Amino acid sequence: MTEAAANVQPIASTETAVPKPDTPGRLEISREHGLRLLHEMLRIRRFEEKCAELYSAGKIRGFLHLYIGEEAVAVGAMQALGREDAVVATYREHGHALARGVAVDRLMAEMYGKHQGCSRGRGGSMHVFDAQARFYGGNAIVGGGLPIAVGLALADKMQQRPRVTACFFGDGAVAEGEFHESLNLASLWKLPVLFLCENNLYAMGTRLERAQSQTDLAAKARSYLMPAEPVDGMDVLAVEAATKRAADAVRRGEGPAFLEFRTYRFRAHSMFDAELYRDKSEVEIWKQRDPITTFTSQLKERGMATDGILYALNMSVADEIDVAVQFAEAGTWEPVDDLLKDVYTPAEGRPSGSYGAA
Amino acid sequence: MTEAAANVQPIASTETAVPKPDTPGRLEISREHGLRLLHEMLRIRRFEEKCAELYSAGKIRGFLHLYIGEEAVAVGAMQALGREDAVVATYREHGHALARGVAVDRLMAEMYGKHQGCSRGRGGSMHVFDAQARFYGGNAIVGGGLPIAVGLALADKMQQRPRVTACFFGDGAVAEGEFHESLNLASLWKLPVLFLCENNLYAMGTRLERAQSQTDLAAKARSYLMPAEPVDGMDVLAVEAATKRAADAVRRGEGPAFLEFRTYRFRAHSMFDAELYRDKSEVEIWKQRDPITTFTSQLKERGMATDGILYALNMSVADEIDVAVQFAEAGTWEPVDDLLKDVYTPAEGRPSGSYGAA
Amino acid sequence: MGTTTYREAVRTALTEALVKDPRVFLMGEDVGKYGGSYAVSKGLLAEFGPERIRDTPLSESTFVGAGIGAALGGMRPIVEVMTVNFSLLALDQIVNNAATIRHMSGGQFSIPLVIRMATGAGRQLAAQHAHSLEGWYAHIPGIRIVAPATLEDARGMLWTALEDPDPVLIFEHQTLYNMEGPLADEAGAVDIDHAAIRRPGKDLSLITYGGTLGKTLQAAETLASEGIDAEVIDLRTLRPLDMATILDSVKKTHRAVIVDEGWKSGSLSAEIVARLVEHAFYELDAPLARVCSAEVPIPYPKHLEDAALPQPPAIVAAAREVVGRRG
Amino acid sequence: MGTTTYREAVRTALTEALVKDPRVFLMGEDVGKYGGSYAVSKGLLAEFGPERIRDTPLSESTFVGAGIGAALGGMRPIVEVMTVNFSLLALDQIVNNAATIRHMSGGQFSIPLVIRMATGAGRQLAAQHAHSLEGWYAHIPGIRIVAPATLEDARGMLWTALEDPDPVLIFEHQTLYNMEGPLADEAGAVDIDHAAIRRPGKDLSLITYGGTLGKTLQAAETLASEGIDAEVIDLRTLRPLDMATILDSVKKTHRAVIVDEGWKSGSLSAEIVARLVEHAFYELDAPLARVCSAEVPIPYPKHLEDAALPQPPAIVAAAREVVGRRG
Ligand SMILES: Cc1ncc(C[n+]2csc(CCOP(=O)(O)OP(=O)(O)O)c2C)c(N)n1
Ligand SMILES: Cc1ncc(C[n+]2csc(CCOP(=O)(O)OP(=O)(O)O)c2C)c(N)n1
Ligand SMILES: [Mg+2]
Ligand SMILES: [Mg+2]
Repeated sequence: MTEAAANVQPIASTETAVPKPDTPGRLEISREHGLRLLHEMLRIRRFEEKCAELYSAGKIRGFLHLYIGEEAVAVGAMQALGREDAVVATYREHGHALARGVAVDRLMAEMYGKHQGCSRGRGGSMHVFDAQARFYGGNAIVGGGLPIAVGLALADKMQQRPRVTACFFGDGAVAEGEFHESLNLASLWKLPVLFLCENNLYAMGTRLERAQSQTDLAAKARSYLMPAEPVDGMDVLAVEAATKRAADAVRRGEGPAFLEFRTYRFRAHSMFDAELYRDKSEVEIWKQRDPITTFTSQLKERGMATDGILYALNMSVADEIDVAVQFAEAGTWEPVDDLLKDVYTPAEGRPSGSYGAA
Repeated sequence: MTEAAANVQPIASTETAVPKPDTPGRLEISREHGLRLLHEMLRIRRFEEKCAELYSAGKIRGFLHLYIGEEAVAVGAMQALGREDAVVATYREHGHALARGVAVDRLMAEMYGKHQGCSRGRGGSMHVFDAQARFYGGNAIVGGGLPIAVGLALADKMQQRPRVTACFFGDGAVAEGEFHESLNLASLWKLPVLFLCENNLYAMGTRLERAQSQTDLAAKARSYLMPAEPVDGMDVLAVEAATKRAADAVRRGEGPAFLEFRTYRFRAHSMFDAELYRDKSEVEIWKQRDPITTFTSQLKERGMATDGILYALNMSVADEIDVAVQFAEAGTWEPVDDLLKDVYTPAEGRPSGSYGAA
Repeated sequence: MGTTTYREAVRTALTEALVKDPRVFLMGEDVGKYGGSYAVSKGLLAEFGPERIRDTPLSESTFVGAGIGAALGGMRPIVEVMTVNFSLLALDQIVNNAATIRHMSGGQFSIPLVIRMATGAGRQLAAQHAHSLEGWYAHIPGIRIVAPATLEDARGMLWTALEDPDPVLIFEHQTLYNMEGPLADEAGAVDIDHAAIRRPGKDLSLITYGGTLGKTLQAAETLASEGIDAEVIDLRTLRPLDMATILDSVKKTHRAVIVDEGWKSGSLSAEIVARLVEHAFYELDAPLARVCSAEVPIPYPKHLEDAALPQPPAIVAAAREVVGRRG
Repeated sequence: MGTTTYREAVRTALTEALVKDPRVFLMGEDVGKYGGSYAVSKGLLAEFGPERIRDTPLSESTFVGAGIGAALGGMRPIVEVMTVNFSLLALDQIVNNAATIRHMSGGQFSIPLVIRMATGAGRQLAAQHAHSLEGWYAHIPGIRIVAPATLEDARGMLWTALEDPDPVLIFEHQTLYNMEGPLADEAGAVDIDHAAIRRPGKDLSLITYGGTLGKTLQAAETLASEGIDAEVIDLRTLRPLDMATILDSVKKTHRAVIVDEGWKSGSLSAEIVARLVEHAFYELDAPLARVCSAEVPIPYPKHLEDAALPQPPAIVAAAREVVGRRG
């Protein structure tokens, strides 16, 4: 493992990407921080490219939604969170899980449905959970995670814990009633929720303007009297800076905040999608803004990365993914006899007997 | 019946209440029209006062939600609708039903649950339906009527009928997810819906500012790029003028519109409400703006009403309500044997046999 | 031994929970300033303040989901959904999250959430306010369903439900709130694992719960006057069913009638019949019978509402039939 | 007699309806540009245009409610809710409005609405995407529930549903879309009032529908090889149940197993058991048995999903037990 790679902490450090006032959008970062961000994006990219392969090979089944193209969002945003914070995500959550520090081998085992997976294999791609990382799914019902995030934040507020709950969801979710109810409740009760909308322009095959009368999603969020701003979701530093600003405000008790990350998914919605709804040329245009290649160039320009370092980084990521695949392959299936396990909490966790047993 | 009363048409005429540019808020109306509006408000008031009595007498049961204090909204707004238009209302809908032209005797019979009621007695106070008046309920699920109104408007648009669907709902409904979904869909598809919000400041015991982060409800509606304005809901002429303007735009194909009528309910939420949540003094202040007394004074000031005319009007209304009560009293109970009737459409309405019966 | 009402018993239970456990809070529409739509939580806002007695906006899906989140975050929320009728708006959160997250996460997260709601018909509230869906909810694995039918249970089930690490839905029949009777001053938490025999008998088993317990006991008295000795079982918990108690009774009586306010087709009564057939077929001396609601949206007028719901005469008639008497 | 798939059969039915009746339109998430999440409506947007093939925003409650409104307004909407899992968000509209308005309005308004949705497990989609709730929906009076299990029914039930003046929910099992087979070129609308005998037999009745019909027929073949002659009934319509066909069969065979992908407790299978007990108790020579899904949120891995769902070996085993053979 290279030095740079060894330093990467899945859970964010506290360094801030400060916007340089005279060159807006051009943020000062340390070399170490820059390489960390790149590394994290690369891990997600390679992890998912491998997943696509494994899907074709029949190792991964069910629905598989790739995040490729959107890595800057999860990686940038996670920099604003500390270990105590919580994350709620969607079915397109491999990137969030990795950036949040869910172990890559356990994540891969989950993709396989192996017992060693982070959700014991029960959830698969759409239902990544990790108590240690305070990662609360992995929710396959569009919009379904928002109320849960509101509740997690309510618990924090009632217990006076200075935590933030980051809730990721897509542009499609904005149309659901729960979006409206959740933003209102969070704003009304001034709960520490970061609403992080990943606007990749499409909900499956439905383009934003065919789903929303108002396509300016930040304006929509502002109608709850919640601070909201659009952010370039293809620029990891812009994402990081905006999320830190918003998270700081939330942590100061100013109530929830909303960010709209403008991004794009390079791949199909899922492995079953024929992509009838968009032109290849549109995809190509967005690919020019690939968050990994553009950020790599930036690091090079800034003299923070050399071809050697980049090579090493790529190799270490490839190794890590290989090891994860080996871990998953070596994993075991949960015994069929355990099928009914954990539908309810086992006896030792159940009512204690402070009431008289009949 | 007096001359004035005899002229009253339950379904709106086409006269417009034109705003006089130099005296904003002071609208020109004909004497006949003014008396018609007053008459309609009075009918609602007396009808409901009678209902409250009948409730105490045990003639009406279940939930009873009175509209007293809010009459200017239903009466003013209905002036903008023609016979072909549709109305969707809530459980607090006696006023809308009467202003829309649902026969007062059949409405009273419905309150009793008699077979002669407009919903055959099955619905009671909360479920007034009348096909002839295109009155689609009477919905006791808060927010539940909005999607139905959207669908009615969609049917009109698809069939190129220049109709409007007026959808009444309370400030409480604005918090429900269906509000958000329905306003978005109507705006996105430019459907001819009039969203008419009756903001009486309370949803049961929950005051607006304890339910909404943004209490400016028109601003909220505008976030769907829908024209929206607040209107003095205690002023029948203001309601009429605003609704006509909005309805005209909707009818011209400009898509939906939203109006927030600021009003107040003088009575408890229902007959079971102890009104712990508001001060009597607040109610008293609003009562000074009673839409009936203020409009009566206006008519007098304008020389359009004399004590004699008002006396006659009141007498005719009282008579009408008495007759309605007699009708309800004389009504019969639906035979118990018909309990299962109309759960499904009877055989003659069912699939015709264009497919082979087995 | 004081006298109390079902409403007061629930309120006492809420008060106790709020006092005993700082993680407990009550959240729902009009639970605070209004005092609860059934006046159950009257006075609690004054006693515990707005942090712990939380009026929510009308947004069933979100405040139920927020209950799930708060439970995940270490609280012990009691979410009041005013009535079961409105809970349909929150069903996705209940089925897809509350009932599912524990299993789907491989046992990492439990959701100690209590959801209370009023259920049932009988007050002429018409079709949209008269559902009895607790038996329907009992179809869902991952949640527990309880239905207090007595003052003891109204008083005692809440705390046990709060101790449960998994979601518990408590269905309070809206006709019971005014039920008055004696309740031991020291009444407290009760077991929620077992059904109760409310009246022992030997000729047949009348199996019921919640709002129809009273009617069933009434029917049992009528039957007794005719020389038919009915055992009345109050299920108390609808999921999981306490089959041991049911089977013991039926193995003794060899005959049963199930009384359930749900619409007959697909009601909980069907499940009980199916289980008796599966586990006690050769014990049965007669077909099992069901007395349920007519399959119709509940109408407003009293005579039609009465006709739509299970009533003592229908229970008596079904019981007579099952024991082979023709009235 | 050409060869077709279930998917194409549904598409042909949609096309026919759109051609034959100008009031018909299709509305739902991704039915248009995307071509339908199961590719059912692929090509329809190009053929019929965006007025009649309407992509909706993600807003299940509202577009289902809008379907109700459009039906009231004289249209014949076909609303596609992508899968039953998401229909929970629209349940209030279905239960409180679609199923209720006709009765509640005293018969003034019918709601000729068709709602289609994919249902069932079997594709490793895990807990939130694997519900089989059609039997649960069958509890609700005022709606009709159908479950096409064959190409003929996939092709033919839609038109009949559209002719029905009341709401009809069509549940298409997601594992069936690729099912291929012959279908008469002139295949068209089919009756939706009756169950069908898919395999006549005399030793016991296997009663099923939808996604488990194939598995049940498979089990019947295995049983046949053991000398057990099973009759297989495809319910086709889950509400109202065609009890006449079921009773006729059971009166002949005196034994029955019900196969249902719903979770066992409170599934449709329970209702069928209950009705058989009520109407044919003295005809039964053995306890009735049920083969249903395990009561667990459906897990992702194939071996666990398979274990959770009804499978031919379990059907065979239950059948053997019911006819008194121990394998
Ligand atoms: C309530 C619900 N309706 C429909 C679906 C099917 N579905 C899965 S993903 C998706 C699109 C969501 O789009 P968006 O929120 O923008 O997220 P993205 O996939 O673009 O990340 C849809 C319609 C679902 N999972 N849940
Ligand atoms: C979905 C739903 N939740 C809760 C209720 C109980 N409820 C009936 S009326 C009401 C208040 C509604 O307030 P608003 O919309 O402002 O109408 P208003 O009564 O003031 O006219 C509530 C909470 C309901 N009927 N439906
Ligand atoms: Mg998207
Ligand atoms: Mg209000």
